[in-house]
Amino acid sequence: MRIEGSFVVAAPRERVFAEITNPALMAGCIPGCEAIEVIDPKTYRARILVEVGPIKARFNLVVEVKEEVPPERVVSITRGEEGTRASVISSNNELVLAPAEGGGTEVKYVAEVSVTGRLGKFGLGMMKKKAEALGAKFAENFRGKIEAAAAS
Amino acid sequence: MTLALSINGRIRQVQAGLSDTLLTVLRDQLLLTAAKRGCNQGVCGACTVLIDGRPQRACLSLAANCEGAAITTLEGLQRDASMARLQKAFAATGAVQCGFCTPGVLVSAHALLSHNADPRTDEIRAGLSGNLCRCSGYRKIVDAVAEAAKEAKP
Amino acid sequence: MSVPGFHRPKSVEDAARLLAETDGARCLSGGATLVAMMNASLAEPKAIVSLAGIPELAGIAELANGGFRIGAMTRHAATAGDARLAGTLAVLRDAARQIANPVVRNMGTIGGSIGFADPAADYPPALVAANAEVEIANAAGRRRVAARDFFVDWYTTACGPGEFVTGVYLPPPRPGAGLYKKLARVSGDFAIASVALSAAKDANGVSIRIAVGGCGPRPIRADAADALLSAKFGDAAAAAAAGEALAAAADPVDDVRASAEYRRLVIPRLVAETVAHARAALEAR
Amino acid sequence: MSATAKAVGAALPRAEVREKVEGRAQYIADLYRPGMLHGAVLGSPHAHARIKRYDTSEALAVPGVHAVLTGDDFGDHRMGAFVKDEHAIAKGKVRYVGEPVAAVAAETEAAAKLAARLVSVEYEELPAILSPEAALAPDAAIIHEDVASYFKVFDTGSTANVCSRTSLTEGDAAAWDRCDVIVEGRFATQPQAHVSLEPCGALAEPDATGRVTLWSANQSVFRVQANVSESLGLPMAQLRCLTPRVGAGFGNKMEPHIQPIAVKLALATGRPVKLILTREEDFEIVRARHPFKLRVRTGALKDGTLVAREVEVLLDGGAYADDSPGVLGYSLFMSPGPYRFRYMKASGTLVYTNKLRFGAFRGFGNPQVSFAGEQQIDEIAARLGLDPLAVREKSMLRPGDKWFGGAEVGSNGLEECIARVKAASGWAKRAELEPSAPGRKRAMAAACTAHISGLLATGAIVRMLEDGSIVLNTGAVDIGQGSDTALTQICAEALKVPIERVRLASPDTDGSPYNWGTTASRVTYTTGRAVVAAALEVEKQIKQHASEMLECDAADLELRPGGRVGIVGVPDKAVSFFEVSARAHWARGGPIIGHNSLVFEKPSVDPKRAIAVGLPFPQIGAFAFGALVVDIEIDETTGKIEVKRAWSAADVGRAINPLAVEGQLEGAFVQGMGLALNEEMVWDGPRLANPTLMDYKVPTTLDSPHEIHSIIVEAPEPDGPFGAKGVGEIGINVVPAAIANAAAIALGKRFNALPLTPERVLRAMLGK
Repeated sequence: MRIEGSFVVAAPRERVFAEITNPALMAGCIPGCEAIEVIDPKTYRARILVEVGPIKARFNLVVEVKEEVPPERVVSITRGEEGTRASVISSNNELVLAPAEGGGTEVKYVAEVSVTGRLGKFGLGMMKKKAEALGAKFAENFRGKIEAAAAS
Repeated sequence: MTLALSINGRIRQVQAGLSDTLLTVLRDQLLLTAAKRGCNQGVCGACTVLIDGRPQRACLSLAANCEGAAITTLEGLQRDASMARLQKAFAATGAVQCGFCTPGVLVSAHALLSHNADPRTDEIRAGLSGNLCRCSGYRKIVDAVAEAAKEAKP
Repeated sequence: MSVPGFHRPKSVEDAARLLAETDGARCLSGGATLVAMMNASLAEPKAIVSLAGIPELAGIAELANGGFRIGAMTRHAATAGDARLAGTLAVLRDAARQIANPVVRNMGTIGGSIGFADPAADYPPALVAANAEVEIANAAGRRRVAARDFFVDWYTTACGPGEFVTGVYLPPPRPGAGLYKKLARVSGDFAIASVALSAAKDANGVSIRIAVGGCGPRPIRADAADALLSAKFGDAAAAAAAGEALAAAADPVDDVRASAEYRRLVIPRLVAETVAHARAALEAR
Repeated sequence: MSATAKAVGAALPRAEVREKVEGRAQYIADLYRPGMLHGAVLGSPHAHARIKRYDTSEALAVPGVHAVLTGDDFGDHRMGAFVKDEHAIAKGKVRYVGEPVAAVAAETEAAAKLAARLVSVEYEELPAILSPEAALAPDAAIIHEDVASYFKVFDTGSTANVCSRTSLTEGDAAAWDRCDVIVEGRFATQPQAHVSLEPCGALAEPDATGRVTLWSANQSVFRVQANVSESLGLPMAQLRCLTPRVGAGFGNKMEPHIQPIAVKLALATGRPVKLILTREEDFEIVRARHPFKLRVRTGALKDGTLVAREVEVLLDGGAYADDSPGVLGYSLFMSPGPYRFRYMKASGTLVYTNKLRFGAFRGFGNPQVSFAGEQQIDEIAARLGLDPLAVREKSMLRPGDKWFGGAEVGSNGLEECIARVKAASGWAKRAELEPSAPGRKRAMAAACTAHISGLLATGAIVRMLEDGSIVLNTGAVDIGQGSDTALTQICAEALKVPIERVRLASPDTDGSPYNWGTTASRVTYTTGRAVVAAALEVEKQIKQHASEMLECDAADLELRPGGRVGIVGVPDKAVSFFEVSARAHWARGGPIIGHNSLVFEKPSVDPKRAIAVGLPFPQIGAFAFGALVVDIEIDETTGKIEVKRAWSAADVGRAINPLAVEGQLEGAFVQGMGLALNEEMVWDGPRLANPTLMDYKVPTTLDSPHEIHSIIVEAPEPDGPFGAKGVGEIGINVVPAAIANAAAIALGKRFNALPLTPERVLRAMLGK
């Protein structure tokens, strides 16, 4: 399952890069993120609640940053499971920050997500549709936070 | 948790948790195995039984929700004249191959004939469109239902 | 002595209270959707609130103003078979008739179906075309939401936590036609794309409502499309323009049933065909 | 049935139909044993990964768990029909998403499933190979590193990710120079799921000595015995394999599924263990029809005479060989279709990928190659302005012709098949067909096919009981196609007894004669011959007894209907089987038993006529023939194709039971319609995206035409039982091709890929 999208933030790349690698801020942007914990500079643990219709899935994830090329690129791998390993999720993520006209930054994200277990079998269609919505929500939250901070 | 269900005209005591379906209870506890599990998602029709006279999916009916309902399985229709005509016609026209879909098809056909005694071919096909069969190509099944309906005419 | 966690309240208020107070409780109407998800361990409710014991939720009642109230527990088979849903309301009957198959239509309910809100399901576009309203209950009381606002996103409706659908309100049927055209891979499958259309015809002309299903997070409608069709009903160019407007408003996805691109391609063609059939039905009256 | 009524040729109801219509028939999931535990498996989340280590502690802690098994509990034994490349459970490596990695036996199904999820496995991920092209790339990861060392039953030519390659060539390539018209094209078909309505399952029960009785959904108790013993390293005699009623197979139960794991769980717990796959596991774990990529070239003279054809195929075999080498070989063997070609070259490669194994499915490669070949004949006819069936009649194989490669063709009723479908469909006036509504296009088209019925080994034992009634034991599993009834009719006919006097013993590896399997349309022909031969031995013993009882020469005796034997021409000089059997049991000779064993021995290829490389089966034959006409309509708004009518004729040599023959042709047509119009297993990266019946849809009553006319043609096969040949698969082979031909006529567009979804058809119509 491939999830991709892009959005523009009215803030310079360096600023966006700093925030995107700041777990506390990210926690507030990722929809359904209930907790984020830094294990080491390259590894975070996150608990995310995903609701798709009547399905409630609480994922315990470990995010490992594989590559960081400030201010333009972050590559990470997410591993995790849900409930008593009812579903297992793994995803290879890439964030690319490109300068947008007017001094803003275009954030492009691509995630190659593999879900097995109950959600993988039955919920794949629903998950894919929900994932796109989650991506859009993340963009909205993230832009809101950055632009608010820039304005103040 | 013990539950009293009316099955084929008799009250049967069964154990059921919140997520146990009628199909599981029928098959694993009461050993009434005519209703089959082909998909457990309400698509294939092999688990069709009558609940208060209407054909429904046993796999999508929670046992807990069946309290007070009259449940009839193929095993409970052995002495029913209309079912006897269907069984005879299914045997004679070659409408049964592997037989895994047959119980569900017979229950749906029985319900169809109970409210439309003389259905046209297209009505039979519409009435059975919720029962998958992978062996027959459906034609002999539809012919058998028409045959049984013809037999019923005075 | 029922199963622990299984509740069968006698009133909407009791049901609402139970849903609000019981952790992990879920509403059970016909079971066609919820139990399928429980079997797939996609939903694991700790408690179930069955609506089967609430008399007011069953059946289709004619209202004083000539419209109808369809109780949330009304099975698709009953809606499909109710001849009173005529004229412009026939769109709902035509949709109910094409849901899944006869056996599932004996189980599935209108409340359960629209509560789950799969946009490829048959009721959402039909209710929008019928200009229906959905009644939602919670512990505090009830409210009504227009169908076009009830469906919010993929599997997401205006119902908040602890809220559930108690019924659907239909305006009085107006003379005219109502039809639902469904394109699916095989009979009984969810729609690749569908068009729901109601056409009221009276002395001073025709008034059309049209909605497209299966091509976005919720039923697709466009004021421009309704206006175009109402103004020049029967004019091929108007129908084509309306189709393009709806295709532009659509937000289809690639899934196992078809590609987004095909859905965009087929929407104007389905709209044109549905309008032609509706015109023929109107002329036949 | 009265004593005189015929058995063979009678449209009798199925022997076991009573229990099926009363809901008493017992399938694998309906069996319960005292002390029975429930099994469950954990599927691999990765398509390609090494297994580093297991942690079963959490799983073992689940209440009610009796055993948790992983690859470490299984020896390094491998099974496989053609290439022994498969363990009973993933061991050392996982090769497709969903592949069983761990197995659990517990008191309840819920506990077993929970525990299976809690087995934690540490993997080292490897690059996933998800297409044949990726598998053939020079730097591709190798799926079976030690493929060279695997035991192989024929010269497969396995190397790197190539599992096997085959080629068959006959005639002189110079024939191309004589062609006036040559059509060439690339074609692709899609993976199709069997969707036998019964998911796979097994129930294994050990006895005190460790011997295991195994019931399972299968198409051959002997293949189950062989696969389980090979994959667990058990002597075959330690396994007794039985069959309950089987809820259809179509090929997905011919080779093993969950049996080896069920047996290992039973041995580990000392308890009966029942393991029934969910529908979703059946989609993800077992097997499916091979997607083919084909390049085909066909050349003809301007009068339509077919001259030359070259076929090249590339097969995605999935993670394990299974029956794939057979499918590759058989598809090439059938790729000319039932026609004379002066030059014919068919070659192909089968590659491993990290998807579930592809294996036997009704047609066994024939539908795939026919989708290309039968369209090219229509293309030639169109270019030459000739009637497509006339072009086929001009070049069709005639009685006495050999098959491609030189195999002997016994009887050939193709000409009558074509004539009958032409007449029944009103073929001559097909241009006058009117669409049933505006906005629709209508067309009629045709295709022809052949299929084999004879291969490998079988046997039959016919025993006369004390009262003169008969017990027939053949070891052939009835998966719903009606072999129990057909074989009983053959035996009753051979001994001239009413069918009720013959009982068929259920297949049992302890007592039944060997039978390779219910597959390749072979049981009526191959096993039927053994039944006739075994019955003949019984007849000889009866006549020996009667000659002594009636004091006459055995040669003067004849069997008489109803279980009697008498002197020819002397109506009242006769004795009953009861009297003969009583004498045999109590006085002379001993109980009467007839037995026959045979293997199909006719060579597939004549080395003087053809060059074969890597042919996986040296001896197949007994050809049945078929012709199909379809009448379709295309909705111009959506591109959706609807099949209105179909006429399917098949030369089955002799219809042992006409009802069953019609059932095979009608069922095969609708299953072929699913393959043609909408069925497709879709992958989302390494995962199967539609492993449920909500997302993988098969035709319902409303998607299938009521007018499917099955037409029985009988050109008796010289050594067939009463002339009979096979019919199980022939009815599916050219359904996609015929529908594609009709779509091409209706729209003037050729379709080179399946399925013909509304999307694909509308794009072609709009040139998008």
